[in-house]
Amino acid sequence: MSIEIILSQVFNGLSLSSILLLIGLGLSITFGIMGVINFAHGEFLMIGAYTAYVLQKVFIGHDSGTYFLFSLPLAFLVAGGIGFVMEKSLIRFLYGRPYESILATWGLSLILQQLARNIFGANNVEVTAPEWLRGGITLMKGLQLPYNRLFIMAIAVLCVAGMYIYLYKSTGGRRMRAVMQNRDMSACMGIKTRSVDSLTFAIGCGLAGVAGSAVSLLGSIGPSTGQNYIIDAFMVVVLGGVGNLAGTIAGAIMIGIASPVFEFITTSSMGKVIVFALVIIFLQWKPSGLFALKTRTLD
Amino acid sequence: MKRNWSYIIAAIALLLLPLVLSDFRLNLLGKFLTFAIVAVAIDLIWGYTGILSLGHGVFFSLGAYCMGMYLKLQAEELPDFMMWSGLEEVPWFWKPFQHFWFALPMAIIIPAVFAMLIGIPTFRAGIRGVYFSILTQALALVVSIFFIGQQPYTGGTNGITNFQDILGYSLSEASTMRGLYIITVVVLIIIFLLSRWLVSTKTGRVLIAIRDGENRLKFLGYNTSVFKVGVFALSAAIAGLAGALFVPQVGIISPSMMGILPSVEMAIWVAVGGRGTLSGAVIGTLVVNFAKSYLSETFPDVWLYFLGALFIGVVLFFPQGIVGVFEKISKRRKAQHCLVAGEEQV
Amino acid sequence: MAETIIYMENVTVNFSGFKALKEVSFYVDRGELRFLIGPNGAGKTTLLDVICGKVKPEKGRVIFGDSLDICRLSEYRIARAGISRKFQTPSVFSNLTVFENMEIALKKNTGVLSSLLHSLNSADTDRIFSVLKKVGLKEKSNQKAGFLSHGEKQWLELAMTIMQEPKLLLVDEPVAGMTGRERIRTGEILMEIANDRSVIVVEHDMNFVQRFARKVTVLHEGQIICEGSFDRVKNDPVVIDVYLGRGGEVDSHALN
Amino acid sequence: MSTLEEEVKWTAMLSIKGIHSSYGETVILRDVDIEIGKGQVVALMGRNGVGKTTLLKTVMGLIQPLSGRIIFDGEDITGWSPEKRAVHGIGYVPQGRDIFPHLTVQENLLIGLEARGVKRPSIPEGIFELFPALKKLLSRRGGDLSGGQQQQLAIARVLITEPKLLLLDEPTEGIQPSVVFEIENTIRFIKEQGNVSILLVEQFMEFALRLSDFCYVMEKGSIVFKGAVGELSKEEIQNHLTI
Repeated sequence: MSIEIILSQVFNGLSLSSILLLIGLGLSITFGIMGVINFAHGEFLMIGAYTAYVLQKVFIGHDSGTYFLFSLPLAFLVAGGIGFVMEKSLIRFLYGRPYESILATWGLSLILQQLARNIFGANNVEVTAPEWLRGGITLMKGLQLPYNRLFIMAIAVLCVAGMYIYLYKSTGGRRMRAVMQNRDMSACMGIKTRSVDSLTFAIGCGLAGVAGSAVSLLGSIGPSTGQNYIIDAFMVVVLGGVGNLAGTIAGAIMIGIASPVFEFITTSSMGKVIVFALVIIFLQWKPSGLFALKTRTLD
Repeated sequence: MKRNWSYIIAAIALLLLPLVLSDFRLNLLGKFLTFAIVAVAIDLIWGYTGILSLGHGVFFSLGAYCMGMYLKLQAEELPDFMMWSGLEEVPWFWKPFQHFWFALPMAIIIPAVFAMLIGIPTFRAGIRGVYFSILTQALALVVSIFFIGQQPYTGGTNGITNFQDILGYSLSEASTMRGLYIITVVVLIIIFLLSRWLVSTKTGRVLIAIRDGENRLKFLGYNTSVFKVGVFALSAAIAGLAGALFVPQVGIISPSMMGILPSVEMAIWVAVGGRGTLSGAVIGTLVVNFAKSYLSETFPDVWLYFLGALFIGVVLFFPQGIVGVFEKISKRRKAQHCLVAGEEQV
Repeated sequence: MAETIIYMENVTVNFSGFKALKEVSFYVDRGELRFLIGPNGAGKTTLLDVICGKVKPEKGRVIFGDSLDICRLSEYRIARAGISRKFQTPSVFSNLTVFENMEIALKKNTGVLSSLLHSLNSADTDRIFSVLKKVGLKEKSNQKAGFLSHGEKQWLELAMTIMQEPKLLLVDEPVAGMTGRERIRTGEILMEIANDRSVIVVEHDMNFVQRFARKVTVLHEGQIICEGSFDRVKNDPVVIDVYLGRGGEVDSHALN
Repeated sequence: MSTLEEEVKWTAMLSIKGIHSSYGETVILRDVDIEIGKGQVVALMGRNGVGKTTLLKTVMGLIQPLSGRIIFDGEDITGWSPEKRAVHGIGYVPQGRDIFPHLTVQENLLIGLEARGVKRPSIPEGIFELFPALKKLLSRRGGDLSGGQQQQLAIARVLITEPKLLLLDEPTEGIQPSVVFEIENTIRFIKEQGNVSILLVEQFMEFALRLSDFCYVMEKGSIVFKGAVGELSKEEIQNHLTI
């Protein structure tokens, strides 16, 4: 196997990593801060993807090159907004009940998918990538880095940087970390923990929405688009450990690269089996993920 | 005592239903009863042991594929999908499945062994709670993709279908179907009784203790992971048996039965009926599936909304399921009864 | 009888940067009743956690009996080897009856198959009832453990550890949240258990310690600062400084 | 009802009336009445596990009482959330200190001000006069401090928010003597300022009596003894603190 082919698989993997990272961040934070496993998280990606699609429909004939730049923040707002409403109406009843949250959010995901089917039809739709994202940089013979994938990576880097700055440099992020570390004490300091929860959940959903509009660059999208990524995103969280940025990044890079590489070396179905087996083997070594915090209260 | 009588009446009623129901309805009920067997299996591991497996569709389907291979080899010497994929001969691992005596035990053994292969490393590493659920869900995805990918050996997306007869009885005969129905009822009764016995032994109490305080149990000298692997494997074996009963009655097995959606749906049957009560698992399965067949026939779009709402509703409003609701009502009635009696005494 | 049953050397426990135990060496003899005292956060519970295998130390070694290396064993093997633990908060199985809790604690049929196939013989049942009688729970044997009072749960858990017939029993704050009479009762149960085995007790209540202790070890910020008889410990200037000096718990009359 | 409120409005900063409370299964408060005047330091003593911490948590709103009322600064706050109580002027220093371990000392100090919507908050210099040790530690993580430093940080963190009522849960527990001395001086300083009421839970009797104006003793979830410091006999309290 030639070096170019391997490099291009790794490159493809990194763009998958970027998407998984954007979904995984939200999943990991919601689990870390509220003890809720959100199986409907993939549907927020789907919402983001359809946001890009609708925006394109609206802007059809206009300057189709720039509309896509608007779709990213819009996807963040739409997915985040719907997430906010969901948190207020459903998720808040599931705090600290992970099993129940699995079933209930799974139900939510079914409803959101069916809604998408009724609104946009069951068939997949295409979002045409803007002119300036076609083509790519040719590094060497047989190794081209497509612009759309580079763009997706750039988005992920931006979002993670934004998330980092928010978490560690802003007052809102500080409140979020305080609640994650000690909910009761945060309340005693006057922090409105309930609003922090809603906001956290909304941000997580918003990031998934951004991932969705990025995904629309890679292929057609449909009501079950979110389902294609959610399980891998969960693997990222399991691998990286719950509730921390570094673990999620490491997990996303590992899963993102391993999947296409093994699928390329073997077959696409065999590759999935190998990655799953590797995750299980990895967990023998680090059962609570890469970056689990060792604390005194594990029970 | 009263409860035992209602069980006996329910069992007799199930056995007599072939006299009343149309062949179509009976066949449908037979299918649902195989689901009820899976639900009992899930209840053992989830309701009693507190481990939520979201991968039981895999074990169910593994059992079903074993039986499907047997049925297929009865119908055709070289299965059609193999021919289309250019195979000229039945692969070696298919060959023994032409014998019923091999296929049926395998439908139980293969899921159990597979569950052990998954359970031993995960439980030994101390992976529990939602992490285990997530892993089993990934398992459902991975295995179904794997089966789709192995078109020449599994029939790919279409799965295995076009069967003719089982042990010489034609599957198109109504009498064969009635026989299969009766066998399903009998198996359900046996599995039900077996499970009831299991939870009444010390093992059953250990399982409940694992659910309520696994750490404490370790410090009492129990190797809890062995118990967990054991109950996971048993549960998988029962699910596999259910799958083997499912295939001849439904006439097809495909990867769509092993994916994530059917696996999660199986858990919701148990939740609807009431976790930790074996009868709840059976009742919940029947209720949800009849609702499904009614709704998806009449309003196909509504069904998924309904299912979604069901997931949410059960969790938020009826965490103890149907059986829980009934128990609450009967308790309240009893309490009222006592109150009335007390007042009379005064 | 000065044989060592627990031999702990240079044990350090690290919780992401926070050293709960620092190079602690700690020895307990066979048949000894040892009390561990010290301020909150001194590392008492962590020390018990290390001995029963709940926490694996970063450094150091722990030998049980003649040669059993605790740090290499899983919790259930340590339990089977004869170390039993009573936790601070009562952790009985609340959905099982008192009798069923005792059955689970019985050091017999702990494997999958044996627990499936064997049931209790009459000798086992008699023993369960006699231990339950000892802690005053015989009449409640058919009640679900979840419905017991706080004190009764503590006694049930003590009864369960008796069923385990441990060589070494670790007890964490057995009288916390109990009334005066319950405390005395608990002390008596503990003394009876300690008759023929080694017991390590973590306790805050100094009157309780004084009443029942033979030898006391004082921990402070992850280190042992004093060890000896109760009289020696209570007069140790360092101990008075960091712990007893705070008064309150210690009846000054009792000390004199 | 209104007479009760009016009655306490002018005399007490905090008035607890007939509180029944349960915490998990361990401790239950039975019909507890406590009153704290403006600028008063009130000690609450009792052995381990008699319900002192449960009472503080009930005042803070972390535990909702089964019955009874809590009136703070003239308002009935019984159903309020902890964050609302905090913003209205109740400051809590819990037993384990509960410093945010992964936030720096500076972040720990600022978080209370930020929660009250202060834009661009800064740490008042006065705090470092009270706790000079903290100034050098500003960039350290809260979890890396020693027990004594954490205790000072916990008190400083609350004082910054200028509470009207301070709840202190065993501030001397597990703390070395020199720091205990500093903490005692701090509390005395706060007391002399005269605008903060303090409810001090302690087992260290001498310490508590040196600082407080009034004292309550709890046993098995009920107040069994109360009296103004100076009028009461130490022996009597001692009797309640030992078996």
